[in-house]
Amino acid sequence: MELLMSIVIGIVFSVTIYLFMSKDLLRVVAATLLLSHAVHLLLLTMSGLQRGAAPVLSFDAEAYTDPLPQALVLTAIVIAFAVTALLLVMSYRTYKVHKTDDLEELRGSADE
Amino acid sequence: MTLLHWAVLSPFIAAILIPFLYKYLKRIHTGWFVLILPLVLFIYFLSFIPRTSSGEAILNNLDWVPSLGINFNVYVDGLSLLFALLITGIGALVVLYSIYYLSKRKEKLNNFYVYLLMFMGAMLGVVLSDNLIVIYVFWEVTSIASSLLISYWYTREKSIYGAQKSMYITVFGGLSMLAGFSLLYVIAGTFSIRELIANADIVMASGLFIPAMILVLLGAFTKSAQFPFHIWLPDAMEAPTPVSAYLHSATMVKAGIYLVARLTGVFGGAPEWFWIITIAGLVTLTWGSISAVRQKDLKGILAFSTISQLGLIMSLLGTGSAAFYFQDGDNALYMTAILAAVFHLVNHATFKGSLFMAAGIVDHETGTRDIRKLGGLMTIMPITATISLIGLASMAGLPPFNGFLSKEMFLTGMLNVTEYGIFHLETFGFIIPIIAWIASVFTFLYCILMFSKTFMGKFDSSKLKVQHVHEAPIGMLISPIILAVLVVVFGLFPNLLAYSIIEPAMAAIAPGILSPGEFFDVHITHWHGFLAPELWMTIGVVVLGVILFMTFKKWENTAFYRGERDLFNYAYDYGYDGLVKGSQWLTRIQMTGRLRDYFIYMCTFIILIMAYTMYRYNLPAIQSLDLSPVPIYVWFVIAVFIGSVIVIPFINNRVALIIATSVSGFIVALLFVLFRAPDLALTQLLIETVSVILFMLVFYHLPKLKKVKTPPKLKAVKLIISIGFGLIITLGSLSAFSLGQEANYSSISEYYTENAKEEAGGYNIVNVILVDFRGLDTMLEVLVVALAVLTVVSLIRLRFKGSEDV
Amino acid sequence: MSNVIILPVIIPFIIGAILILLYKRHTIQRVISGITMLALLALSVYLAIYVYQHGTLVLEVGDWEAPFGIVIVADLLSTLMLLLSTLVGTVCLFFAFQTIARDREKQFFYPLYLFLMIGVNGSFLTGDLFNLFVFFEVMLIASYGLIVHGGTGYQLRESFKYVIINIFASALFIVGIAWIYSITGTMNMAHIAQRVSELDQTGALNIVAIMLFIVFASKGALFPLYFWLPKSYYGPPAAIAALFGGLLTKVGIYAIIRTFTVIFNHDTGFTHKGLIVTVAGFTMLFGVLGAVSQFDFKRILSYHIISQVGYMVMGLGIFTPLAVAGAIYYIAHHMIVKTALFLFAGATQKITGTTDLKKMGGLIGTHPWLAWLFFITAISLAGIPPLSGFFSKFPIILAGFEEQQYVISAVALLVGLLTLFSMMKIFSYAFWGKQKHTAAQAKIPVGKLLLPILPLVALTIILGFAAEPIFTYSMEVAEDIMNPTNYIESVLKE
Amino acid sequence: MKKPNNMMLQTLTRLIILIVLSFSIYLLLAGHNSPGGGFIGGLMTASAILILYLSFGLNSIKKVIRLDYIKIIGIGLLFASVTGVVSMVFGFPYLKQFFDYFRLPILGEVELTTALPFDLGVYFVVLASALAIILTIAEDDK
Repeated sequence: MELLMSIVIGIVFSVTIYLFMSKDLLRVVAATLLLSHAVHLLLLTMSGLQRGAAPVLSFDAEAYTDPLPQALVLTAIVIAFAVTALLLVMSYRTYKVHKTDDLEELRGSADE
Repeated sequence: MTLLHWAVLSPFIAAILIPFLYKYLKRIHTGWFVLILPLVLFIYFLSFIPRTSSGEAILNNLDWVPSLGINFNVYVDGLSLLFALLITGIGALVVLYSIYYLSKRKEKLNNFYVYLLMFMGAMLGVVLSDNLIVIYVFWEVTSIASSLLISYWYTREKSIYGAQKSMYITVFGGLSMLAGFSLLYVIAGTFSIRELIANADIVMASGLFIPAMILVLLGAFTKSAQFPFHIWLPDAMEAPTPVSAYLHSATMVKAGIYLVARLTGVFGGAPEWFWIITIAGLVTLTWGSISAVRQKDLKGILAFSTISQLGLIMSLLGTGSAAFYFQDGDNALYMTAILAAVFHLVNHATFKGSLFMAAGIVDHETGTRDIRKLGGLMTIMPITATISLIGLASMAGLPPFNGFLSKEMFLTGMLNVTEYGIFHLETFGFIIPIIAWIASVFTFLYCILMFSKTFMGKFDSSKLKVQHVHEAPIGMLISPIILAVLVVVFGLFPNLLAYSIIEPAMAAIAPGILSPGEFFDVHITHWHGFLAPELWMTIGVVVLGVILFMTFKKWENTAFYRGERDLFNYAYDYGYDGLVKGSQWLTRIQMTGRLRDYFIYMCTFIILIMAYTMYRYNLPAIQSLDLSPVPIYVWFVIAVFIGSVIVIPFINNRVALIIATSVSGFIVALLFVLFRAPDLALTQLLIETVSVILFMLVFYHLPKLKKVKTPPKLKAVKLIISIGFGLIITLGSLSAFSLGQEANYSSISEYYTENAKEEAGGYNIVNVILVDFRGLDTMLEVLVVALAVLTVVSLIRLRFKGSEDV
Repeated sequence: MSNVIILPVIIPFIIGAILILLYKRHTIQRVISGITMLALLALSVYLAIYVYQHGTLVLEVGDWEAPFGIVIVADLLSTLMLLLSTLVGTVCLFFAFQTIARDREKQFFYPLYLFLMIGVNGSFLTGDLFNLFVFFEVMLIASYGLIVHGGTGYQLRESFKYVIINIFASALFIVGIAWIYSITGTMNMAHIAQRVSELDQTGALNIVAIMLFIVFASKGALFPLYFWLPKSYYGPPAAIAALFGGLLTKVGIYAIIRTFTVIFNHDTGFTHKGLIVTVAGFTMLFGVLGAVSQFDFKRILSYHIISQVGYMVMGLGIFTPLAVAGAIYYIAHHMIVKTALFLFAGATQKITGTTDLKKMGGLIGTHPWLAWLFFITAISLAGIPPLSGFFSKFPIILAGFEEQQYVISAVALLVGLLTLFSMMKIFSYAFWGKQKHTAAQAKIPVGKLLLPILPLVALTIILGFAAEPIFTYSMEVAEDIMNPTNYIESVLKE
Repeated sequence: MKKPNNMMLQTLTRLIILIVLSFSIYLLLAGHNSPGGGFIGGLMTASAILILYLSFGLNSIKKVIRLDYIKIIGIGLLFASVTGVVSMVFGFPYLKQFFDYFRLPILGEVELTTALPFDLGVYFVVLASALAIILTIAEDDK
């Protein structure tokens, strides 16, 4: 499954990079969301998938899946959420101030 | 710290005091305070003459940065003493002159004297240090001080231009010199000149010898205004005249000469050293003297004449370096050139100093330096005229002035070259004296021109802005008179200097040539006899020079004479513009302001470098992966996931876009469940929900998505880059994963599983990790959330226009 | 005792939280944040001395033994960086007191400021890779907050790009962490280093090394990952631009130095002498050419950050003790000088109301102190001796020649000249020439503004003249970090 | 946001909120032993309160809940950081957690841990953050 997930994550990365190169604020913001999904899945995948029960000791399993990446991903998810919220508001304010969501028009002048 | 160290540093200390003296003792011209220092120093350095003339050298050590091999070791021998005397002696005269030249009411004297003292200290440092890096340090300080002095009248465009030009060119030279010094260090493991000279054979044998030499010479040539780096010197004439007299003729420009002389012991004897310096010197000599003829500005003439004279000294040092090639033979043949170099160095300082001061007086009294406006000043300013006449005659090489003596010796030195019998000189060495002779003709010509245009002819007050032109005040005349007297005295009694100053300097330039206790024969005579070719060459110079002067009217209107500006200035100006324009172009194409371009550049870089690494190391090297099985339902979930992700770039409806994005988020939550991560699934679910709410709130206001019309070419680029990037991530992950399985390290997680209950009192390992094992992460993660909120709130509430604060 | 080393993180955390509670009252926020920064400065001085005398300090947070819990490690390099960051932070804060608008102070300026310090200090101190990521994020989000603080159109536009690129880089950081974890099964840097050194395979490790290099390089603004920097630094007020100019990129550089000395030292021929040196060369060149192209005080300085960062990385790439010591010296020099220069830009803007050089002129006549202090700092940046700039560039270049890296050394020298060129451009446009500001503007006093900058100018002079002790110290730091067993042993207590 | 005045909805909301709130408290407390924790609990509570805002309207709730969420964030941060300081005061490394089991009447054996105030801090910050962000944006709408 790790092989499959690596490929899936690669695909998500491709889509993300493609979206990063688009012209609308919204697409770029969407790209950041997808990107965070991709890396979180990657972190889980790289430690091996489905090799035991959920890491709660009361389940009394023989083996548990690696809990550390889960904890790390949890932290990362929260951070990604915070960043997304900030980014959303920032792009919203950008639109309000510049009256455009077109990154082509948000280039700024050449001499800057 | 010895007295010598204090002597070098004393100008800097004085410089710190100047602003206070200027501020609190306004009634006395600050220059009077300044004058004390060079006088005292001059006398102090005079006291070294007995020791150096007996061949002794004084070395006082002081550690500065010993771990980098940088030590402030002061070294006094004949050569450094000669320069120290020049710096302090001319320095004293220049300060005295400046007291009358610069008005204490109109000028910012504090700035002027601070710069001047900084320069004096730095210059002393250059000539008195034994350590190359310390020399470099002081070297750059002289560049900075010189630029500041050039820009002294900082509101003038030309001053700024000149200051920058001199700074860039000399600092450029300084940096290459530093590179050369570093190479020397790499070769010999020391920055000490004495040790380098002692290890000259190691240096000579190294493959880095030539690069080191060229780099060091670049430094010397830029500083000493050698062709084609001389272009900064004429523009440096924007500085107040005392500065021109001091820095740009007597001292700073001779730092390059000093360096070449000093390092002759290291590099001398190599044919490259001989040729580069000789040719550079001769070309500079000729170019300078021809260009000087074209100048209309008194200081312009003097600037080019300085360039030309520096070239003369340089060429002498070059030819003299052959002495190292014949260490055992009769050295008189080669040492004549060195003798001439040292002697001319002194002479040039005297006559050029007096000439600059005279030019300054003319400028000061008439308000112009343009020789087309001047004329007939002989009767109005008789003393100035006499000073100029002495100086110019000496420069032109006429007897009985000191310039005549050193010029003769110069010709002898150049003639000797044909007899060297090395470097194929016997065949085409004859060109060298011919070039020298031609240059001397032009030197003679511009000397006559300068004198006749300024002092002879008719006085026309209508061309001048100043009403009553009269002779300068006596104070201003003292310094040039002293220098003119010296010109005469050294001319009549050259042997005053011969054994006290010149011979020790020669011995310092050419270490190891003499056996201990031996001295060079430096008896200087006026008369070499009728058969001496030098005499006939001088006569030829005078004759041809006079002819050219007589016919001057004929070629006065030629393009050659009217074009005042040196060709190489255009190179500098185009280079300057080209640098700015080129860098603007470079910056424009990369800093486009387009996020897309940034990603194209960044991702291309990442893909290339990762792909190269993978290629280089044959990655991913997958042997046998231990993969967990993929149940059917996972295939299904993943198919939906990929579908929801891939569709996103094609969506042109913002609501649909948001929905598709959040669907993918929810599927990730589902995947977390499948991967047995309940906490993650729960968190992801909640966060996705809140995110959707946020999305909806915010994008309620955003405009509809436009249909994207991407040009096919761009689309292809985007596709290639994004697919390439995805591939890199996949391949990289596989390599890392397979290496992980190969390495088979046990994860630190095992510790958590074992200890979660007993040591941390919790069953949910993930939560225990979060709040206990890695509690710090969580604490900071919460901080991140808080920060995001603070930012969001400030973003909504603060709406500046851009001029509220700085 | 070792608890002390987490105080640079905890103190701003708690004080920042308290300032949130007081967010409507600007005076008390000022007093508290000012005292806090001074206290942090004193603390980091103490820490630097203590660690210098007694050796590396390690704190196992939560009392969990080393590879399992998070460790905070204060070694020579960390404490030096800490000292510099708090110094820069203190100076910029005191400058901010006098320049920024009141409204900012009521909109969490001080909490954001202190939280940024947490991120920076923590990044220097942590010994755990994932924890480093978290500290990076703290720093970054605080920086997003500060860089867009005020919300002008320009700020929003450029901050958006800044944020996006940083999000991208952070995502790659997690990729790197995932790969590292997959290979070594641990997050503790010393433990990673130990396990990595036991592997004889280099290929896949280099993939990870390069991924992390890319991540840190984009935080450190190396070629060609610096696009977020030049334009975004123009937006915020001078105090913030100075803080960012002094601190942020150096955190990335610190991370590169740390990881590429402790962990990835197995294939230096490829990673250090090949990749890093090449990247450093381009970084220096492109950065300085950017600076040459600009005619704006702040923009020139922003581009210079890039070129200067190149020198530090060059020192690491050459990878001899001399070069690394030079890089460390350079970091110290750069943080001091760059901060000062940005603050000078602020002071100039206070007088002239602009940062456009073509609209300035003749400031040396009306504000000589500003002019001369700027001049000293500017030529120090350009590497003119005997100021700190020279003694930081020189060891790197010398080491370059010693290691036969002639091209990069030549580039470094050339960049020094071009730096002088662009600095003189500022000086000649703004300070020389005819006075372009009004008589009223000429009377604007800047003495109080210059006061916080004075220590920095003094330091660049002292770092030059007293180069010996500083260089010996850098040399000790360099030898310490180039011998990672010290680090590994003190963390893992083996 | 428009103000809905549907009695049914409001009654239902009250019920839902009660359930959600108690569930979120459970999640907060249970986090150490089964899935849950301060973060999840906080978000849960936030969504409950959001539902409150949605069904009763922004202004009416504002009158009832007079809280400055930003200050709650500050308090939450203090909770999270000061717990660790306590262990420092006693000479232990920062953030050392302690726990013990107590027999209490009625409840039986209960585990008390210093991780709880820490988690509570997390809970406060997350709760207040989610609300502050959404409400600030919502207010800006007007």
